[in-house]
Amino acid sequence: MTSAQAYPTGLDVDLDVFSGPFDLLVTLVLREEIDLWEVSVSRLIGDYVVRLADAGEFDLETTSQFLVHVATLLEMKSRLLLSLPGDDDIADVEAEEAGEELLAALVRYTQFRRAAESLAGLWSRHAGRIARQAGLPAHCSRIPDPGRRLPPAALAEAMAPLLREPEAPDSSHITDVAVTLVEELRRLRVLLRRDGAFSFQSVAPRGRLERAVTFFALLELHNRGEVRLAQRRAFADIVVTPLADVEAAAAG
Amino acid sequence: MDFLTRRLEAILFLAPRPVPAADLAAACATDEETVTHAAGGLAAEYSCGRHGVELREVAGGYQLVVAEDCEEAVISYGGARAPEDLSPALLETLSVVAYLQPATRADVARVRGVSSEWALASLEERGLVAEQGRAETPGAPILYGTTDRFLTVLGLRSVADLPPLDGFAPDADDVEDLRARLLANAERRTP
Amino acid sequence: MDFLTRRLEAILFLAPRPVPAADLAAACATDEETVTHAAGGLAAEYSCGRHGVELREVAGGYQLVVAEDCEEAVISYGGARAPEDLSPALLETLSVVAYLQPATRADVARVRGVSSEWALASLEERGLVAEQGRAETPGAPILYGTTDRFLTVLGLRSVADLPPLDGFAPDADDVEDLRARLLANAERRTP
Repeated sequence: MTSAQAYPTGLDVDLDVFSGPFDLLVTLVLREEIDLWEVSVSRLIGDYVVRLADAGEFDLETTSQFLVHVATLLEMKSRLLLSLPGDDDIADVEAEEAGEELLAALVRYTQFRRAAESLAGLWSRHAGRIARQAGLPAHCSRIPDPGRRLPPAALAEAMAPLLREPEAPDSSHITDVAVTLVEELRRLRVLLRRDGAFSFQSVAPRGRLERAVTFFALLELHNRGEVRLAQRRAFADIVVTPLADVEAAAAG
Repeated sequence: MDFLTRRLEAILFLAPRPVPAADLAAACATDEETVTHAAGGLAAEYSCGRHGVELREVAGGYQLVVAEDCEEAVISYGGARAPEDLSPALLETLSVVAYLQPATRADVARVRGVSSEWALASLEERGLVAEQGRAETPGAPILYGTTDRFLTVLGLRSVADLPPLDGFAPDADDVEDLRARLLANAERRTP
Repeated sequence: MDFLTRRLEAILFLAPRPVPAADLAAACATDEETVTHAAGGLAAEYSCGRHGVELREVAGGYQLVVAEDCEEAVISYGGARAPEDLSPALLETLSVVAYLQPATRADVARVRGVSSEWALASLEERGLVAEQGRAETPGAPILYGTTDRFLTVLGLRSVADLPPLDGFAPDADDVEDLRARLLANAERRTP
């Protein structure tokens, strides 16, 4: 197994809190070994775009994987910013109608967080107490009857997973991308030919991951000089114009 | 020290974990009441400051532990290590399991808002939580509960000795603060 | 009981084997003569028939051992203990110790990729692994190996009879190869 296979996104990142393969960063964040607050997602994306430009070639599979991971990080981070636990899709939650429900969840979470602090207090007082650890002297402990003996083969079996070479990190818990970048590029090009200009809101799918793919496809079209992107102010809708139209207007 | 007390002392001296009165009674061929009475005498003998070890009641049993002021010598002899501290994520997960037990993975995730699979596995590896069968709901998810080791390291006699969860409920002011934060966030989300 | 005596008592309470006077002196930051004197007082306290344990001066140092007339109770307690079911984590830890022995706590943790403190303690408590001295490396970490009880529980005559691992035979030369392979795999699994 090559290292490229082990880390399909093939991207090393260098942040204040972490330096190493990007997949590993995602894994560590999911395991809560790295605090997500400390991870600058915008810098991750910036680095990646620079890397893409340097590479001179566009690997769709790698980029799709990267998008999925970044989307996961963003989703987790937005949950954190909201201090909002729950399985609901944030994008679909209307603040008004879900408000009380969210508040209840938040109150409950706060209660358990405080309980955890009190457990930490008990831990610091008692966990260090030292008791005897050694087993009973041999002549005092029970000899198991042969029927309950541990089969020696069980030891070799328990070692087997440690002897196997590890597989690539598991990302099965990350939602599968419903659309691929290639499909999305194709769809947008059809829309551009048919409608000319359109707005991002009018063509973007509902799911946040799919929206991210659409957005990335737009950036890709922009990079290739096929469209112009315009936005009146931050967070406003994005207007997409085919560059052919822009040029025609300039010429006319 | 009478014979029963001496036998209790011998068992507690060698046992690597807290020993319930019932086990002591069985080992000494007597009843629990007699054991509890004798253990009282032992507790007086091994009360604070008299010996290098102390008798404490924890995790549903009796246990001899090194007196606090003697810990340094024991550690410098190299015979003991304190367990590694728990991260906030692990403590949170542990408290959810402790108060809601038996609790499923989903119960923990619902309170914490993040998948707590790794945290649960890590607590299991540390012997603080353990599987306690499966729920009789679709998918038969694993039920988790705390272990005797959990009680031992937190110095609790039983789960009933946990500080009451109600005591940690946010009061009306806290709830208003939370509501205000939530609204502020909601507004920021809408362009 | 003075402070030094109490500290000696604490160390002897914890140590599963005789402790040389020199080690006691080092742990209590004093000299051997002072320790020998204090140990005399401890021996008087723990002389025949007074407690459930007795202080013996044996080859290699001092040791607290169960009083003869209390042994039966300890054996009866030991016979009543829970059966030998091992969780996957314990089984994995036991295998690592068995095939790599002698192994330090750090060895086990590195190979498994998780802190194995509790797993080792739990195996030690079951009498399946035990301290086998100290490594001659900085910090002189404890070396663990399997016990006679381990052999009995598995029905093996000696450690050489452990089932062969895929591509390895449990002899001295292969242990280093095995260790290297396990560490290489572990490193690829975790940072």
